[in-house]
Formats: sequence, structure tokens, C-alpha cells
Amino acid sequence: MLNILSQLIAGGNNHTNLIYIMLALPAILGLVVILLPVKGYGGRSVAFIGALVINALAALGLLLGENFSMRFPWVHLGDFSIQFSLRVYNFSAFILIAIAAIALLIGIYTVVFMRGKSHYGSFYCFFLLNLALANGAALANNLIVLLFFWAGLLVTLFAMIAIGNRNNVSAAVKALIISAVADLLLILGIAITVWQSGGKMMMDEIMPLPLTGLNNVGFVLMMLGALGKAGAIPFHSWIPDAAKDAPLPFMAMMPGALEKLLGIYLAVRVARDFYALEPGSGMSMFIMIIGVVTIILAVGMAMIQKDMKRLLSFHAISQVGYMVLGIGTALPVGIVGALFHMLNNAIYKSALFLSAGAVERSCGTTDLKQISGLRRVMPITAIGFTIAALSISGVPPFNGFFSKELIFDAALESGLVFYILALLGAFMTAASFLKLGHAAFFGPLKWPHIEESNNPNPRETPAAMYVPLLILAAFCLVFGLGNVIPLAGIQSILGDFMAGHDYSGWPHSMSLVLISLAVLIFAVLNHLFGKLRTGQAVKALDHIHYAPGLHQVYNVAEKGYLDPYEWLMFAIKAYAKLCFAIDRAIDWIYNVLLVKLISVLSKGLAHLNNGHSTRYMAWVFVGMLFVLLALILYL
Amino acid sequence: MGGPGIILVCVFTPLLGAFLLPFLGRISTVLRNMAALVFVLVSFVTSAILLPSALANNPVLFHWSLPLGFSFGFLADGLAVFMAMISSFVAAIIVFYSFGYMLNYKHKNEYYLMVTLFIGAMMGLVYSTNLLFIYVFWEISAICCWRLIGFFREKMMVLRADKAFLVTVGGALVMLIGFMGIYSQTGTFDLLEMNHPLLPNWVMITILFGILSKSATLPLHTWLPDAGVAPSPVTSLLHAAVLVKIGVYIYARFFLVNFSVPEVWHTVVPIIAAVSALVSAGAAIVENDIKRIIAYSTVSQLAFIFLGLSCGVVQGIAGGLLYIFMHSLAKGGLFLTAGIIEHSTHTKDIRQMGGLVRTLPATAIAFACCAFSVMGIPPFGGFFSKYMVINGALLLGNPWLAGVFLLGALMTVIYLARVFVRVFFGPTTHPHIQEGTWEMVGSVTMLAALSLLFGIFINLPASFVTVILQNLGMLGR
Amino acid sequence: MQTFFILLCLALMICSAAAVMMFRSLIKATVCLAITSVLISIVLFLLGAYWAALFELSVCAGLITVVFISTISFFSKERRSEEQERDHHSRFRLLPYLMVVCGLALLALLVLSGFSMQSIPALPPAFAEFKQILWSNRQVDILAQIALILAGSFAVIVLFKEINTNDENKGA
Amino acid sequence: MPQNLISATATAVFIVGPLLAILINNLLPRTLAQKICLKVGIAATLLQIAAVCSCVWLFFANSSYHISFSVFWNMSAQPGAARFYVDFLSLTVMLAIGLVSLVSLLTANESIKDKALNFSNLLMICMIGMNGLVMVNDLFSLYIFLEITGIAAFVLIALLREERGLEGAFKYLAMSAIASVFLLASLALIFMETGDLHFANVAALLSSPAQASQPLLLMIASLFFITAFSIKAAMVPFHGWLPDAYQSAPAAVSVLLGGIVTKAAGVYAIIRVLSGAFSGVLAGVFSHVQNVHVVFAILGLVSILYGAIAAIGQRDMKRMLAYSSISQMGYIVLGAATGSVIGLVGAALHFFNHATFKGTLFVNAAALEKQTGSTDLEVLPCGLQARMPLTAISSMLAFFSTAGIPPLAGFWSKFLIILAVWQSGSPLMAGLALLASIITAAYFLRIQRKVFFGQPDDSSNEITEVKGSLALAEWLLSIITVGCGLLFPALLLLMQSKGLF
Repeated sequence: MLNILSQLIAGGNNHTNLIYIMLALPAILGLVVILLPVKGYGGRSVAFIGALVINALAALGLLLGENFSMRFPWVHLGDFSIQFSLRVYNFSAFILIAIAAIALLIGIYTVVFMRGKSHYGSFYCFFLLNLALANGAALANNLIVLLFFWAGLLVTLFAMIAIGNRNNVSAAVKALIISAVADLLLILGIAITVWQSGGKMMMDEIMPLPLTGLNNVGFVLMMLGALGKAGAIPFHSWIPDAAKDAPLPFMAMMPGALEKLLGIYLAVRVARDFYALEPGSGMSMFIMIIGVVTIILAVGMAMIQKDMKRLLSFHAISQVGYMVLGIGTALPVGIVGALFHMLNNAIYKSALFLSAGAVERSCGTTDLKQISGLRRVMPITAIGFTIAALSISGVPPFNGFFSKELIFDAALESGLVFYILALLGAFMTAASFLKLGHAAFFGPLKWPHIEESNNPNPRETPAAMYVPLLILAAFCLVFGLGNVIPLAGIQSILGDFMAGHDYSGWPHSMSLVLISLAVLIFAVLNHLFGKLRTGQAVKALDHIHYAPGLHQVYNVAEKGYLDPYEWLMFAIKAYAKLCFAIDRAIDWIYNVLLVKLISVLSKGLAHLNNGHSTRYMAWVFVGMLFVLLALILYL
Repeated sequence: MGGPGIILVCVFTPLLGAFLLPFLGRISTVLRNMAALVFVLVSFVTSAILLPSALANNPVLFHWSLPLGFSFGFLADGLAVFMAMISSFVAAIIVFYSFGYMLNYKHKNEYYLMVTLFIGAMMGLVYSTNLLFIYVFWEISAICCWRLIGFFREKMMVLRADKAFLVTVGGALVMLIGFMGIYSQTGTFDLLEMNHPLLPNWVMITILFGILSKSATLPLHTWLPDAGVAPSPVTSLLHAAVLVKIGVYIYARFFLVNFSVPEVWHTVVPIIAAVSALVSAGAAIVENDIKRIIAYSTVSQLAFIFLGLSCGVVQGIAGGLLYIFMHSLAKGGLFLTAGIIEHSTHTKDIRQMGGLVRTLPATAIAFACCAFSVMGIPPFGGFFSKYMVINGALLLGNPWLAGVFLLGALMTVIYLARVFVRVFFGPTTHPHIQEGTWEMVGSVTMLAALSLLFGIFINLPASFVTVILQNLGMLGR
Repeated sequence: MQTFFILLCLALMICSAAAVMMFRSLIKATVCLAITSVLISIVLFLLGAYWAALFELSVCAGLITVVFISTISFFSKERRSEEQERDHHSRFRLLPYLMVVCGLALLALLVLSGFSMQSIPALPPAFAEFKQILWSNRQVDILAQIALILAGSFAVIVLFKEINTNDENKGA
Repeated sequence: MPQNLISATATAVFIVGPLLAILINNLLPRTLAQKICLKVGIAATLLQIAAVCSCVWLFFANSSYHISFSVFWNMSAQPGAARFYVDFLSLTVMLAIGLVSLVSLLTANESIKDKALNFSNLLMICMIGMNGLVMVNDLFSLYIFLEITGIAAFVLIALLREERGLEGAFKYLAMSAIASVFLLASLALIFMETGDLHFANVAALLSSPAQASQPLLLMIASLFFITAFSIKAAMVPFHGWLPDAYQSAPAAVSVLLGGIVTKAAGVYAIIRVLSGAFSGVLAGVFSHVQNVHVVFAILGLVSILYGAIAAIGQRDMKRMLAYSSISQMGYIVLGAATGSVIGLVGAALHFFNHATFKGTLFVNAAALEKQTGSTDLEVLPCGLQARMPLTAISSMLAFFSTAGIPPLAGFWSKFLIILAVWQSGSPLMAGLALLASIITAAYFLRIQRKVFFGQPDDSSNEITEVKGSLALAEWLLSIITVGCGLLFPALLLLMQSKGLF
């Protein structure tokens, strides 16, 4: 620790040790945490927080230090050798510090949240392992190394969801399978990329490949792999399910922040560094379509949710849509917007999940029909939530507003349809957060009275839980008003591509801002209309939910019929049954057909030997005829 | 002792020692168990002793000239030592595991005899330089396999043992026809005397028939799931670690080292493998018997190995060899954990299991590690091998094939996740069962740990494979 | 002299052959059959067909047929009732006499038709050849004869001896 | 001098030994003879085995690998004289004869009590017949010894004079008689042409049939000849008698029949007439007649397949083994039909191996019959391995050997045969013959499954392992089967060192 600090202070050129710390320390401490005595909650928590702090410091050190890369030969297999190469430059350092900071905040929160719950030790362990792998993925400078860390996240993902509810781990399985699909696509994509770039697998050596022929396949596969991690449609559907069972810090950490950071990081690198994505090209359209579809469908589902965690989880999906849209435009403004939105989303989405966690801890539920007016008993949480909600809704001057404006700008430039759909998404986001905030924190105080002894009056959470929330909320404001700070960093990442552009400060196009504001106002009006119509905030969007036509669609969607995962599983099950039938058919050949055939043949032959000498003699003469024939033929 | 003597010790210690075991068993069971373990370990240690010279491309050779090209010989080149070390190591763990598992069963003398004999046959097969003796050892392994599958002697089990025997022996006989085809071409069965002859297509078909039947590849695979009725260490030994690798090893030995084949087989074999991978993976999703699922999984994973070895691209071959190693560890572990589960719950139907993570925590973790390795998820070792194999298919210029195998990989994830979740999570069905004995848990933990360690320190096996390929002259230098 | 000898042998042969059919006791029938065979070979020898004579002797077709007949008769015996057997027997009672008559008639015919005895070679020079053939060239067969006789006798012992005892037991 | 020594030994032991045994048995008082007759027989068989070994040793010591000699006295060699002739093929067969007779006697020791004397006598005669058969060099002598063997064999089948045995014996007899007729007819036709029946002379004639005065008659002679020996060797479709005879014979006799008699009487003769390669002196009669080779090859292959397939469906173990014998004899004939050195070596080895493994299996059947009273697979209790481990293991070894599963002896001989067939230019035949092994394995697995390899039930609690001479026989044959398999490479080297390859 002293060593790190001294390095930090010294600002040395070589930060190799920091890299090792970021990779090894969380992993080792993660294992230590789970191996500590069962009752050592305090000790474990200290180790846990210590790891996170050191990690954050190291990340800071890397951010402040100079760019450098390191490599050593790792695997030498045949003519295929993999350099274990890590590279620190502004982009990866940016992602690292974001991860580290959010992990630290959520970690502090977790210590309180998990107190008294079983398996906190495993959760700490997997949280730290997860962190180590995520650090590795961000640092990797070799596609295979990237894949190594990237796919390794599957294990921790599965484990952390499974910890939540051991009796029903279907969400964990779903997450595992969906992520596995994405990762497998990524594997193939990487393999194609390496092949197409002539065997180069160092990420800083690959020249952007033109999007032609097989390259298109490679691009799409890698992109899908990246977006799958970020949770874009069609890789989204595990997130709402996980929201139900998984521990809340997990939701804040993984779908809320970390996966978005990594997914978008890779998507940007794919679009910028590995392949040359041109604005207006077919691939660009493809990505943008994924983006808007993700926005609209996910936020559409979010609107009708009556459970806080589930509602938030749909937003975790829909916000990805904006980033994907931004990347898909392939315009500087879009990509900057996407990266900025990624950062913002990590901040406010974590905050939102943390506040949901606070609500769950206080009331024992996050069902909006059972809670109301929590502002009175949990004022600090309410403030934190409100700021984050305003931010995600795109209200100025919070950070979400600025990033969204950039993306709107890019979308408009790429096509009016995309812009309109993005605006529609913004409207629905705002509407659903109005409903959520109004229902949960405003109005008359209400909480579920199920068992009095276990459910005392809801109280404000301990400081360890609200402080991280407040810090995040503060960042929402800071990155909104002072958006020059993050944007400067982001623009430096993109380097030459940004030449001549500067997107910091107030949005350039005032008309777009006005349109956005109009949309927000319309959302407020819509909310008031709905509230008046039904009298309850939680039902404020029922007029959309139960609108003719939409109602049926929602019904189908709620039942899971529109879930691509279900389609996949249906297809796979049908396919598996077919395979099983084929397999049984083959087995039947061995077990029945051949046996029958031989036994019938055998019975027939044995029947020839029926014990009568006359028949035997007849056979002898048949045989003689045959021999005679053969003798004549071969003579 | 000279070099050639070491090979003889390696092969004949288990081969002949096996027949001592029943007599030792009459004296003392502990003595017998230890002797079995020692015999297998002797193979491992001697193989390790042979390693340096094999890596230095100066393989130890034992050769006994016989007329008619029947020469009897053992050659400890890199490939052979690689395979021998894997087999004997996993076998040693399995024998160790058996101490606990077999404790309460009858016929233990026969069990240890057959297992040790099997290892001896495996060693002989691996080192043999003569087609005929390869066949001989091949069939000895089939005999052991037959006795072991029918070990519990119930009617259904014996029927299945018979089926396995008939299918593998039938395949071997067809292969023998192919060997005679080679003989008629070269005039010898001695691989050392052949000079990379180009095999005609029909010979290739017959040899492939034998290989596929032993390595349980579609459409000759159904004996393998059926063989799950054997005691668990056996199924693990047979399926995962050793038996099914025979076919794969022979494939590598023949078509990487000794023979050239017409170009078309670099396409045909991967396609057979692809079909096998997909169909068996599909069947694994529907099955409910834990051992059958893992067996189908083996069929599916073997197809990956075949893909790697048959694609004709160095990366794929390297991946295939690495896959053999990783799969032996992980699949062996899976079968052994399945054994613990079966031992504890007395059922194999995953629908009747649940929540075992509470009662069998160590087993659960070991199962998870091995399953992740088989799925190919880093940091477990299976990841690299799977990547390399798929990469090989791609470099073959066939992205569709790579895609098909990716689908297979996805289905691997699905069925293993299904088993894992069904067995270890959900409502507890067997609240009062006990974890397996320390030998059993220790064995699986070791395999699981090795799956992980060799994933992180992947360069160890990878360099080994690289040296093998160098010695085979497949790489420059 | 020789002609007479041949004719005598032929006549004896026919008689013994007929006797084979007449005897109810299979052992006696067998012995007759053997005698027939021997007579045949003597005739053959006298006619100068040394090889054929030798082979006839060697084959001992009688011994082979012994077992052949006996097996059949063993089966049929159990099935046949005694009355049937008597009927059967009486039906063929005249047959031997008929055959003897026929045989003599045949011989007469042969003589009358001018069957030349001159063609039959003299005995003494051929005898050496016979000896040569039998004791030198065919000495293997002599051994075989011994074994064959043994085989026949044991076969008879196995198959008939105890039948008789059984019959005795029945009678007692 | 050594040659005389060899001839003396051979003569004394192979022919006179059994004769002596008969004499001893029948000259002793009857009660004593009943007791020791089997032991006397065993002594004779052991003597034969020892004699074979010493002959082999003498052969090697003198580097002369065949010898012909007269029986009683050595008169000046006549051209075309019928003499005894011994070479390695004969020795192999005689070793098998000695071995199987020994095992048969050991089996009889447990199963045939009151007829021991008769059994012993007949067995000795049978041995004489077979030994003679193996040593002669003249077609006519061959015929006579064939008859001796046949008579002894069918009386043995009928030994217990049960209805079944007599029926089987009758069928054997009937078919044998037909064979005899054909053989005699054939010999007569050949004799017409040559005036001699010495192998070499006949061979010389047959090798150039165009020079014969009546080629058509010669062809008919071949036809009758093939028919006769095919009946004796039970080649399909001349095989009808064999399953009935084997099944109905007493246990000890079925050991003898299955182990050696049919093979010596039929298959050996076929090998002998087809072989030209063993030595220059004793040319095979048909060794240069290509179409006869083809006919025998086809008969062999058909027998292999038919026997194997028909065996699968059998209920009775002995009957199954009988069909199995048809199949295995098919291999031997197939090997001989190639006419090449490898094929003949393979045929000879398979001859011996078949004697051991089929002997084992019939001894197993005898053991089962003795201990459980049945050989019906559906009636026999399951899981007898637990009760009769020795029988189970020996049957398993014999099964592997029969099915040609390495490393047991049967594999090597079968493999040599198939290799020879392959090299003679018929890969398809070789492939089919090889694949028949899998069917062989299938029916043996059925025996194993039904009888030995299973869960024993309470009904079999009373059953115990056989003891005494049966167990000894099982041990002996199993050891030979395993030993021959493992020592095969050494044998190969030995043959090479003697210039065979």
C-alpha cells in the first residue's frame, strides 16, 4: 500500500506494478475473503473494502501516469503465440478509473447491504474476482487476452446471480447462456478478425479493416459480442429476471455499470480501431437499428412495470440503446456522446439501483403498489434518487441531458427516423421515472405491513449506504455542469478523429435542446393526465399500457413470448428433441434392428437343420451341384 | 537401466502387475489397492522419465524384429509420452478415487485387475510402433471395458457391456481390414518402416470406422451413453480420460505422423465431427440421467478434438492436442463428481436431485470448475483448446464449420448449466446425505484445481504441445 | 482246379450272403457278412486283381456295415413287436433258397456261355507281387486292419453286449 | 541313426501306444481295468504329447523337417509305397490329438463311470485312427484310417445308448457312409487314371489334368473327393449331421468330437490335399489345382458365415458350440485354400488353437452339465461366475480366443489366415471372414451373459465349482490358450529362423 502511494506521489514512469496490483490483488483478496473464518464478517469486509480502495488508487495512478504497454510471451502453441500484453492509455485508464470508482462506492454500500445475509463471503469473493477480470479486460492489449478476461466474467456473473436465490437459479442460467452466446460470437469474431488482419492480435497493431466481404461478418460478430455484454437487444432479457433474484449491489454493479462500461468500450474499439465503420454505411445502419430497437422496446417495457427493481432493469437495457445508436452513427459527435452517455449511465444507473436497494432494505419490498411517500422517512435516499432520475430523464443541467443531446445530434444527422425514435425513447424514459419517483417517494406514506416484528417503520439507511448514493448523485451534477471535464478526457481518447470538434459546454444546437425540453414537458403533462385519470401515481401510465393494440402486445411481452431467450431455448429444445430422436434411432439400429435381423437370420438357418437325415442328404446334393458348378466355372 | 527398458517397465508393469492384484487381494485389500496405485504410478513416472529425451527429439526406441512385418516395438516420442502421461496421471487419480468409491462393492479384485490391465493396454497402445500391436492393445482395452461396464452384473448392464464390446470390437475389426490394406501396400505393419504412404480412400474409411467407434463418434457412439451403468470411476476412466482418447490418439498418430491422406478428408472428417457434436449435444439437453448427459457431452467434445486434429492446420492440431489434455482432466472430474453424487443420493436421475450444494459443497465447486472448463470458459483450461480448435476450422477457410462448432459450444454451456443447476440448486431433495470419502473428494478437487491451474499456466501444456509439433516437423525451425 | 476254386468261393459267398439275411442274431449276421467279404477278396485274388483283393480286405466293408445295420436294427427292434417280426421273418424265409438257386443258375450260365478260364493268370509268379504289395507297399494298411478289427469288435461290444444282458434280464 | 530313432519313437508312440493301452486294459481283470483304464489312456495321451515334443526337438536337432518311414520293417523303398510320413503339420495335429484326447479322458473321469472301459478302448482306437490319418501318404490308407476314426467316433456318440445319442450317431453314420461311398468312388476314378494312390503321384497327375486320358472323369473324381471331405469336415452345406451329433454326444465325447475328430477326419485331410508348400516330398494332391482351391475357399467362407450366424440363435450350449465349430473349421479350410505358406501356417495353428479353445468350451459345457444338469442357456442359472469362477474364466478366455480377440492364441492364427487370404488376392473374402469374428463374439457374449456374467440368484446357491480332473482340464487348456497367444511372436521368430518365411 505504501508502495503504491509512494508511486502515486512519485508519479513514476513505469506503472507495471500497478497493473499487477489491479489484476492480482482483487483476485487474491477475493480468495482470501472466502477462505477466512465463516464468522469473520468484520475481517472479510475490511479485506473487501481494502481491496477496492487499493484498486481505486491504482486506477487513479494509472490514469495520472503515462501511457505505456507491457508484454511478455504467455502461450506458445504451435505456430500460434500469444503475448500477454496489457496496455495503459487514456481509453483504458478512463474505463479503469470508472470501474474502480463505481466498484468502490458500491462496495461500501454492499458491506452494509449484505450484513446479516448468508453467503456474503462468496459475494465478496466473486465481486472481487469480477473486478479483477474486468480490469484485465479493460487493460488487455491482445485480443486473446481480452477474450480470456472477458469470457471469464461469465463465471462471476453466474455465481453472483446464483447467490441471490439458491432455490431458483433460472435467472443465473439465463444470464449465463445469453452471455455465453454473446461471448461465443465474440470468439468467432475475434478469430475472424485475427485471421483477416494477417494473424495480428495485438490490439494496438491491428489496422482498421475495411468493411468488405468476410470482414463484415467479423465486424458484426465482434460487435454483437460487445453489445451482448452491454445488454443490448437481443441479449437483454436476463437483466429483468436477474433483478428479481440477484443481490441488489450486483444489479448496480454489473448491468448497471460495469458491463456497460466494458461493452461500450469494446464496441467503440471495434468500430474505431479494428474496423473502419463509415457513417451511412450498411453496417452503421445495422448498429443504429439495434440501438433504437433497444431503446424503444426496453423503455416500452419499463413504462408498465410496477416493481422498482424491474423497472430500473429495463432502463438499464434501454440506455444502452442510446450508446449503441451513438456508436452506430460513426460520427464524432455520436461516439463522443455514446462514451459520455456510458459514463453518465454508469453513474446514475448505479445510483438508481442503490436507492432501490435502500428502499428494499427499509421496506422489504420494491413493489410500487405497496410503497409510497418514502420521502418522509428516507429523505436522503429520496434526494439521491431524484437527482439520478432527473439525470436519466435528460433534464438539464444534469449529466444525462448533455450526453443525450450529443446523441440526438448524431441521430438527426444520420436519419430523421432515428432521431424521432430516440426522442420517443426520451419521452418514455421521463414518463416512467415520473411514475416511479412519484409513486415511491411522493404521495402519502405507505409501506407493507406483513409481519410487524420483522418490518418496523422504514428508516433512513445507514450512512455507508447513502453516502455512495450521494456521491454518485453529486457526480451527476458535476458531470452535467462541468461536462468539460469528462468530455475533455473522452475527446482525447478519440484523438485525431476529434480534430476540430469540441462538444463540451452547452449543446451547440439550441433548437434540439428546445425540442428535448418540449418532450420532457409533454412527459410531465402525460404523467399528470394519467395521475388524474386513475388517481394513483403508480397507475399513471396505465392509459398507455392498456391502450388498444398496445395492451395485447404488452400481455404477450409480459408472458415472455417476445423474449429472444425463450425463442432460442424453444428452438434449442426442439432441436434437442430432434437430435435425441436421431440418437435413439441410431441406437434402435443397434439395439433392435441388428439384433432382430441376426436372430431372424439365425432362426432361419437353424431351421434348415431340423434333424432329418433326408434333408441333410438333400443339402449334400445341393452342395455337390454347387461344387460341380464351381469346378466347371473355374476350370 | 537403459532407455528401452524404461518403456518396457512402463507398459508391462501395469499389464502384468494387474494379474497379481487378485492374489494380493487375498492377502490384504490395502496391499492390493496400494499395488494397483503403484502400478499405475509406475507408468506415470516412467513416462515422465522418458519425457526429456522425447522433448529433445531423441525418442527412446525399443524394437524387436519379427518376420512378416510383425515387428514389435515401442517408441516414446513426444506425442506418445504426452498421451501416456495424461492417461496414467488421470488413471492414478481415478484409482485413488476408487479406494473410496468401491469400498462397499463386491468383486473388487476383478475391478482393480481390469482397471490396471486397462492402463497397461493403454500404455502399450500409446507406445506401439506396429499396427498389429496397436490392434492387440486396442482389443485388450475393449475386454477390460466390457468387464467393467457390466461390473454390477445386472442384466441390462451386461447387455450394454456387450453392446459396447461389439461396437468397439466391430469397429476395430473393420480397422484391421484397413491395416491389411496398408500391409498390402507397404508389406509391413511396422510404422517405423513406412515412409508416409498415401492411404487410399477406402483404407481411410475403414480406419476411421475403427477410430470413430472407439472414440464414440456418430453414428457409432451410442454405446458410450449406455456404458454409464458402470461404476463411476470406470465411466470416468473409460469415457473421459483414456478409452475414448484412444481413437483420437490413433488419429493423431496415424494421420499426423505416419500416413498421408487424400486432401478430401480434411473436409469430411470435420463434417462428421460437426454432425456428431451437434446431435450428441442435442441429446444431452434432453437426457435426464446425469452420467448419460456427461457421456453425450463426451461425444460432443470428442468431435471438437477431431475437428482440431483433422483440419490440417497447425493451430487446429495444436488445439486438438491441448483439448485432449484439458478434456481428460475436466471430464474425468465431471464423471468423478457424478460418481460422488450417485454414491450419496443413490440415483442418477437429475430430476430427483436438487439443492445438493448445501450437503455436497466441495463436490459442487469441483463440478462447477470442471463444467466451466468443459464449457470453455476462461480462466479454465478448456477455453484455450476450444478457441484454438475453432480457430483451426476458421483457418481451414470454413467459417460455417466454425459457426457450427460454436453452436455446439453453446449447447455445451446449456446442458452443463442445466445439470449443474438441477443437481446443486433448487429445493433440497436429499437433506441428510454425506459428502463422499476423503479420497473421492480429494480426487475431484485435484482435477478441478488442475483444470483451473492449467488454464492460468496454460503455457506449460501449450509448450509441450508445441515441442511435439516441432518434433513432428510441423513447425519451422 | 482254380476255376473250381473260384466257383466254390462264389457259391460260398452267395450262401454266406444269404445267411446274413437269415440270421436273427445280428452277431451271427455280422460274422457271415465278414465271411462274405473275405470270400470276395479271395475270388478277386484268384482272378488276379490283387489290388482289388487287397482293398476289399482292407475296407472290410462287412465291419463297416455291421455297425451300420446294427444301429438301424437297434432302432427298429424297439419299435417292432415280436409278432410283426415273426411275420417279417416268415415272409423272407424262402429268400435264401431262392438266392442259392439263382446263384447256381448264374454260374451255370457263365460256364455255358464259354467263360474262359485260360485268361486267369497262374498263381505262383503273382504271389510274389502280392506279397510285395501287401507287406511292403501296404504295410500301413495292415496296421489299419488291426485297428479296424478292434474297432468293429468294440463297437459290437458296446452296442450289443448289453442289449443281450438286457434281454436276459427281461427273460429272467 | 537319428532318423531311425525318430521313426521308432513315432511309430511306437503314435500307433503302438494306444494299441498297448487297449491291450493293457483288456488283459487286466475287468474290475481293475474299470478302475485304471482311464489312467492308462491318459498315460497313452501323455506319451503321445511327449513323443510329439521329442520329435520336434529331434527335427530341430537334425535340421530335417520331415521324415517318412515304414511301419514294421524297412523294406527297400518301393516307388509309390504307402509309408508313414511325419512333418510339422502332422506333428501339430498329433499334438492336438494328444491334448484333446487327454482332456476328453479327464472329462470322462468325471462324467462317464460305468462305461469307462469301453470309452477308453474306443478312444484309443479313435486315436490310432487319427494318428494314422495324419501320418499316411497314400489316399487309400487315408481312407481306411478315416473309417476307423469314423467308426470309433460314432460308437462313442452312442456310448450311453440313450435315444438321443443313438440318433446323433446314426446321422453321423449315415452321412459318413455317403462320404465313404463318394470317397471310394473318387479313389477308384483316380486309380483308374494313375494306377497308384500315392499323394505325390496323384498330385503329379492332377497338376496337369489336360494330359489325363479322361479329364471329365477326373473332374467327377474331384467332385466326389471334395464332397466326401466336405461331409467329413462338415463344410456348409454338407454339415447337417454335425450339430445333432455334437449335441447328442456324451460330454466327454463331445469334447473329443468338437476338439479334434471332425477336424482330423475332415479338415486335416483338406489341408493335406491342398498343401503343396510344406515340403517338396509330400506334395498336396490338389496343391496345383486352382479351381479346387477356389471351391474350398468358398466353402470355407460360407461355413464361417453360416456357422456364426446359426450359432447366435441356439439355445443349447453344445449345439451352439457345434455351429461355432463349423464356423471355425471354415477358417482353417479357408486358410488352407490359399495354398500360401502363411495361409497354411495359419491353418495349422488355427487347427491346434481350435482344439484347445473348443476343447475348453466343451469341457465348460461338461462342467455345467455335471453341476447343474443342463446345457440349455434358457434353463441354466444366471451369474454362475460367482459359483464357478474357474469355469467362467476359462470359458471367457476360450471365447476371446475363438472370436479372435488378441492377445490370445486364436487371434494370431486367424489373423495369419486372413492375411493369407488377403494376399492371395481376395480382399473381400478376407474382410468378410474377419467380420464374422464379430458375430462369433456376439454369440459368445450371449453365453457369457446368460450363464456367467450376471447377478447370481438364490436358486444357484447349491452349485459349486467342478473339482478334480475337469478343473484340471480347464486349467490346462486355458494356460495353453493364453501361453500360445503370448508366445506367438517367439513362435514366429522360430519359424523364421527355420526358413519358413
